[in-house]
Amino acid sequence: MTFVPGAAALFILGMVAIGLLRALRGPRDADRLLSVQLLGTGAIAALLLYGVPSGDASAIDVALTLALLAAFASIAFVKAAGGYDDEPS
Amino acid sequence: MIDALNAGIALLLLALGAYAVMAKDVFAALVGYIAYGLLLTLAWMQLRGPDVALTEAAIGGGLTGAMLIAAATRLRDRDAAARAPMPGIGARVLAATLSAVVASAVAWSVASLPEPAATLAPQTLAAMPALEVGNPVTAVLLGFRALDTLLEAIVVVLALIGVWSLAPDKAWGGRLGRLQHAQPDGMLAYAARILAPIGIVIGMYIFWIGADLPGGKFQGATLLAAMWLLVWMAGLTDAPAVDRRWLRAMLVAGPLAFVAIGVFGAVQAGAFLAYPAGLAKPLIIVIEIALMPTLTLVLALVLVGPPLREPER
Amino acid sequence: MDAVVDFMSIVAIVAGAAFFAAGTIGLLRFPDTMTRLHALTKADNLGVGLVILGLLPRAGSITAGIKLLLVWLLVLFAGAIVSQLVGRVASREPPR
Amino acid sequence: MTALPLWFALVPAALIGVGLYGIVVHPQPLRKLVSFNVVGSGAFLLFGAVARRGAAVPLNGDPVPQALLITGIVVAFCASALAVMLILQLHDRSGDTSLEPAGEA
Repeated sequence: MTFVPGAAALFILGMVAIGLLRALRGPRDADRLLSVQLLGTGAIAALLLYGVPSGDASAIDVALTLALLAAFASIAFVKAAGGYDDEPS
Repeated sequence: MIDALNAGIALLLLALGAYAVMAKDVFAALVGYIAYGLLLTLAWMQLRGPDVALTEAAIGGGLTGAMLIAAATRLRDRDAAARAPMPGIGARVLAATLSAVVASAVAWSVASLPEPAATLAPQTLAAMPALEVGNPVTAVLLGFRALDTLLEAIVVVLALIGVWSLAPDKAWGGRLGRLQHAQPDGMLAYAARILAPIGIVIGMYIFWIGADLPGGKFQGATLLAAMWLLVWMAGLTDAPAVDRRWLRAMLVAGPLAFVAIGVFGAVQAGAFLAYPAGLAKPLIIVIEIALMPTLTLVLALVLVGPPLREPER
Repeated sequence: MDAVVDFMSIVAIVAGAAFFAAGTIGLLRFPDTMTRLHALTKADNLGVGLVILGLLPRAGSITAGIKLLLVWLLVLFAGAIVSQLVGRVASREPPR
Repeated sequence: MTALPLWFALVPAALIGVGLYGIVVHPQPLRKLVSFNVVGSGAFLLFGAVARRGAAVPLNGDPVPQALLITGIVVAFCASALAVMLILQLHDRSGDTSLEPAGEA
């Protein structure tokens, strides 16, 4: 019963890896950032699909850490790009 | 399937590493490097190092990416060095050849590692009952190689002192970093208000389980530091002034407590950092708790930077 | 009963993987940043959500199940924040 | 069980080579820093592969290199942060981050 999750992990990882082509092409910084965001969620999914069925409890803790910091790079980007200062409120 | 996953992760790592080095655009290269950091976390899980994977997830997946992106966005367009020409084709071929030679030498030395593999795992396991911790990595960090951990705690404080030493003279004594503009009811403040409490709980949890399961002070401190940085970036709090006494006390408290326990061991058990019988676990917990604030502060403040504002009167 | 749960779990995981495929295709094929953002959030919300739903019966303990749900909530929240913030930056520049 | 995962032994060697090339050819310090980190993580991965190789029942890897890796990653991060701050200071004071002596850049 670990075949389907394992295959799904492989499939998702392959998919988000293809999504990284967007990082190659851009054209904007924001587009590049989106592909990494997708890779981050894909990594979380793959990690869980691989770790949970095999009973590896630490996989969930690693996924928790990744999920908690998933928005971090994007927030730093928005702050640094000055997209936040003149936000209409 | 494990082989396919291993091969996929490894080849993707190589592709992303190469992209991070070769990409034309600086920002694209950094994005490649962040993706590379995320993949490293998966690689550590595949190599069965969950403690290392947690560290990489917290540092490589969060702090490093934020640091590099913030730096690149500040340098962008104004940085003449980015437009400086690469060395000529001859020099590049020479560099590539040299790098290939080094890589081959490394690969060759890996291929000729002794069989059976040298390992300290049985010795670690044999000695773990005396330390009363269930996580072998924690046992190594605070038991057999505690000296490394002590020196590391001192080195990271030195790195922070190095960052602070870049302060302009007139800003010495002022608050660290730049003032963060933000709206108290904006999006970012909302994110920080929701995420920070959850993150602090998760950080403490990862710290606490470290004695018996993968986790520990480094991973926990990184998460706490990330949460403080989030609150700081959102403008909900400001960085402390560099000359605050509590700040300096907390920075040296961890290493000092560590050294004190080491000296205590020298007196009681005959060697620096030796734990007297029966006291191992309490002393390890004291060290972990003492190091936690130091590590959190250092990891957060090296990203905030040196004091850049004049002291308030 | 177990067979039913197993079947549902597999269906959810496969559906989750399909949303990742959709997210990737959207990210590559959509014409501008805003629409790409739209594609991305589907993979974030539903892809991870369905995968976690499929994994819940295999979690082994209540604590692990709660942590899995927390992972999903965090991913949801991060996705929402990122799309707001990145969308704001993208909307200030002329589309390319 | 203790067989060295081949992929995680050869790829790190290649990463070290690629990163080394980047350190040599990039004129921009920030790029050099990223390349340097690629070399570093290649070395870390190699170390991790060796740790995996030293697995002994019931452990999945040799805990000694794994513990050293954790301290290594934290120290590498702090060193990188210091380097980034130096680069930013160079930029703030001289207007760019060129490493060429003034007048030749």
